[in-house]
Amino acid sequence: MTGALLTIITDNWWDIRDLSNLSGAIRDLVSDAGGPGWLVYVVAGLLGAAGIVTFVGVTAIINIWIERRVVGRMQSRLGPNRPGPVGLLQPLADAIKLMQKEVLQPKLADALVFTAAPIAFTVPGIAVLAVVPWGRNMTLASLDAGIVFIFAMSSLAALAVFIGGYGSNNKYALFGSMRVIAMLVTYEIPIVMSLLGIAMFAGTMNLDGIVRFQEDHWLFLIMLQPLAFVIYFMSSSAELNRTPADLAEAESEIAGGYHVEYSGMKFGLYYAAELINCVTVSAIIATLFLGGWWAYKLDEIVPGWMIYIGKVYAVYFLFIWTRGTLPRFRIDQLLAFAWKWMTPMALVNVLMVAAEVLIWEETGWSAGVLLPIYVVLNNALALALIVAWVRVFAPRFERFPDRPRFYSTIDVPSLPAVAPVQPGTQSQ
Amino acid sequence: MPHPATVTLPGTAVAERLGAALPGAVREAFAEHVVLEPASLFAAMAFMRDDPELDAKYLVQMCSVDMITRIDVVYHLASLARNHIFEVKVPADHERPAVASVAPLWIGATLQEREVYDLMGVAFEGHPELTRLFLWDKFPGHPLRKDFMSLPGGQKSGLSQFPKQAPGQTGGEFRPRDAGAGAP
Amino acid sequence: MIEQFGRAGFLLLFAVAFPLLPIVASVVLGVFKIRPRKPDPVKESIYECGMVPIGNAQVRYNVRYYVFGLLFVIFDVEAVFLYPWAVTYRQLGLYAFVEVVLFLGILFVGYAYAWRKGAMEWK
Amino acid sequence: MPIKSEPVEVNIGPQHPSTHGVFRMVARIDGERVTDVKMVVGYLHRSMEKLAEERTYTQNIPFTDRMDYLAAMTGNLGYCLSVEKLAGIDVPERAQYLRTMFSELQRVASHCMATGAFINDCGAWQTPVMYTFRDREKVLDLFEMTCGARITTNYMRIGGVAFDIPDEFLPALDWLVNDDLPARFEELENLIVGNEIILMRSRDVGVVTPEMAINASLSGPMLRSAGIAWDIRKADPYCVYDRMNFEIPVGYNGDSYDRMVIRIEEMKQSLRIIRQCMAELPDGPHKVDVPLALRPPAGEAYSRVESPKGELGFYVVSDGGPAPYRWHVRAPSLINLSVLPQMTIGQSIADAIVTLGSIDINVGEVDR
Repeated sequence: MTGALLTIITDNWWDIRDLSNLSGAIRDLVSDAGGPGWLVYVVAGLLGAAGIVTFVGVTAIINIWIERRVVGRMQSRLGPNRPGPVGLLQPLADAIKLMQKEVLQPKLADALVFTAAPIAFTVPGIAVLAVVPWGRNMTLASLDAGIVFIFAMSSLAALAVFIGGYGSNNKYALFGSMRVIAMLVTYEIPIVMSLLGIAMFAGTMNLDGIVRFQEDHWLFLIMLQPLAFVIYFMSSSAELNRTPADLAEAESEIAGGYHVEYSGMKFGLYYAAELINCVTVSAIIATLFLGGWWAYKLDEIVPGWMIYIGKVYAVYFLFIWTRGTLPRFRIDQLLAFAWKWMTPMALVNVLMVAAEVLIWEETGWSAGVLLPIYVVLNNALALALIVAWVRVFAPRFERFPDRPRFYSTIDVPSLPAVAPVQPGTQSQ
Repeated sequence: MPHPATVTLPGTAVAERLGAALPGAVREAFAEHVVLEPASLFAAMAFMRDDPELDAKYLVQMCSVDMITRIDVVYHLASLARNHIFEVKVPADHERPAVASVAPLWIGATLQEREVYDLMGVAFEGHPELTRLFLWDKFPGHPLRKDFMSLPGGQKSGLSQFPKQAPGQTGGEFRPRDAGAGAP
Repeated sequence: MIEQFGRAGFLLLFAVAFPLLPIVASVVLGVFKIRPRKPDPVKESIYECGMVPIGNAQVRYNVRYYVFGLLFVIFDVEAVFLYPWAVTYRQLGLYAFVEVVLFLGILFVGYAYAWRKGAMEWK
Repeated sequence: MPIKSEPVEVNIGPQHPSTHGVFRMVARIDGERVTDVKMVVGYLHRSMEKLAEERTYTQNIPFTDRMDYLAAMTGNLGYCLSVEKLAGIDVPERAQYLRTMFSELQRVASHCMATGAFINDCGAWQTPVMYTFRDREKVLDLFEMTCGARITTNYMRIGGVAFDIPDEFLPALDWLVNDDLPARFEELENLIVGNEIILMRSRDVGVVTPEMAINASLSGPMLRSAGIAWDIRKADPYCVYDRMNFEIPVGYNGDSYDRMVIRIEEMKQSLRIIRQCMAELPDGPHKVDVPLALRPPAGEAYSRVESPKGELGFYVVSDGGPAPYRWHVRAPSLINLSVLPQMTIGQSIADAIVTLGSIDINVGEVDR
């Protein structure tokens, strides 16, 4: 049995086009050897799961290096470069350091919750990857409720952050976890609404089906749904606690927020899980908006899973880029942004798509004619809505000129004779 | 010179203006500064702040000087609009220094008065929150006073009043760290 | 269908094992005294910028977003209704479109009311 | 509808990423709103005013480095000016120009630091800080070239400056002032000045009215942001500022954003001054001989300079001895802090941090 397994792996190692061939061969081996049906199922499932977890582990390690190097380059500095060639061993050094560190746990913290939170934070990010197609026939669990599964899983991470922060019994962590919940209840809505249009176009919530739709119609859904992409990207960066919206950890305000009390490997898990969650969201975006493993004719030459991972990292680069560039919102501004822009825009997007799909179905015109029109229409609409919002609803910064006035001599305006006296404001 | 520098008002001029409005507020007037009566400090300061000619809306700084027999609280007042500056001094008793607080007149005086209280021990009556600014709340003495090194109790620095320190172990003189072995 | 969920379950097992592994490894290192464990009261106290914390952190916190919570429930339930509709929309046709326009219209009135009432401000 | 709940009292500082040193702010917070603020300072108190009473006038110069350690040159200069005023010492022309030049370079360095740290307090993940630090390092390189130290320069002396500039200094300065820094400032402005998030975060945050600014003795960018064109370099010129051609940037509504933009504009004006100094730099001695144990006549003097933080004043009382009888520093950072409660109460905790960042305190100077 083991010998046969080895033979299969050695015989098929070159078959990188489609890793499911390998898995299928092993499955065949088990069923040929007279294994019962459940064993075949378990073996296949475990193989797939092991493959995904390996990817996640490698990603978590590589991303530490990537993120630090890329942001370092953006900040005109080097980033880690001492351990190993160009600092490649930095993640390893980090891991060893974190493992060796003394684990500090505040006495007043709730021990069970305190330990469970980083684990619970890591799980959803990995579990979501079960439904994404890694290549043709390379989906671990091709769920018909795939999108709903993604929502269900990804909001769990916020709850883990909340219990960890609240269980730390620390005030900064309290602020952080309260902010997380506020952001969760606000950003869940644009996230859920923005993907409705995709489900409508594809007619399914199955992620395989969505990729197949993009393949069949020869376009990426980002062209058809630019508004949804913008909304989803922004909301998920809020859900991920990445920089324009990293209010939950906000190290300049609340000194690290929910993970302020964590140290050692528990902190390491938070750190790794943040990167894993980021890759997971990138994977979802790559699947839903960028065609997954399909890339016009390219997927006939290059293995689909390679294209897919390339797209995932392209989206991940966008996340790093925003992180390296933008300052942070204030919580009320962020929430107002979600309620007053993203939610109505997502609703408008749903109605727009509903009308478009209705026309498509009722007239029976071919997709080849309609879809290019829709692409142009939707892009124009997205642009118009963004510009209109900026013009109408955005705070009017033009109230005051940006540039200061210049004086070449001193000039003090004559102030009222009695200046305001405010005694005792310090000890109210 | 294209820009006229700040005019330093002579103390006599200030005293003249002040004395006309508040007789008895000025104790002495010098060329550099004017010395006020402590009793009428607040009224004099309020007058100088709101007077259109002196126009001392800006409290440049305040500090205190230990003059052995008394403690002088020094105020530098300025008018930004007229670009002049002048100096006002108020003597306070050396043992129990206390003058009126000007914090109700200038917000900027709140922290500076706390500093003066902390380091020189001048109690400002009417200050909203007169606590130590820099030093520990139970620190003995006020270090900027010239007699700080000869606090009551015979100790040189007053540090012996800290807990956990035996009397005689602290002193003003410098000792090498391992004085036991080689030093005489 | 349940077969597919079962496969997701396999990944869930791995996903739980993945974070447990380093935690266990860290504990093992602690057992072998590679990782130090020298507790003292200061280390076990709560970080509050180096000062002794004032009061307890598990207080009745003033959540400013309880109105958001209500809105969230409304909108999320709405989204749950919309997803099955979205998937079968192609089969249902014009009727479903009119239905959903009515549905969203009612919802939008409530949304506009909430906006007008200032429910979307973090006060 | 007011909501009642337990307020949380939380220490912000001394070990906090954005208190710029060991400054502590005890805030009572209701939800996210700050309802009361108490400032606690003194963690860095080194009792310099007492120490100075037992050292000679020359020995006191290094203390002024350690006060505002981000702007050591202006600290040196302010102290030396006060002693010169007390002792009636005339400083040679070349030294005057060098002093002006170096205090403007120091202003660039300090404002770089202030701007970067401010953006960091707004939540940018280190990028603007790295950009401004890179520029600051170039200025510090020039300091190192001249006096061997980067931060605590100890460069000014009573009666002049410690060293004359080396030969390679002026070309390096020329490159920095004419080629490099203007381009860098433009880059910085493109990055932050028009950024909507920065505008949202800092507009109308931490507002000081002109009345409050004068009443609270604010100075420097704090005062100028409130719309008051007041600058010691113009109002009470020292060194050769009266010959320089420059302008005072003044804000409109006294908020954090105005303070940040004013700092950037001041850096550009500083470059203007440095260019003029370079063009007019005369030859001659760089200092006059002053006895090491200087004994100024008994008396007192108050002199002030415009440090990057504001009006830095030195009040020196002499009893005719070799050491100052009393030495008081008007620390702009401390006095600028006195409006912090008025500025932050009622804001959210995030705004309070931005406000504190925009004041640009230096704890070394607050505590002295």
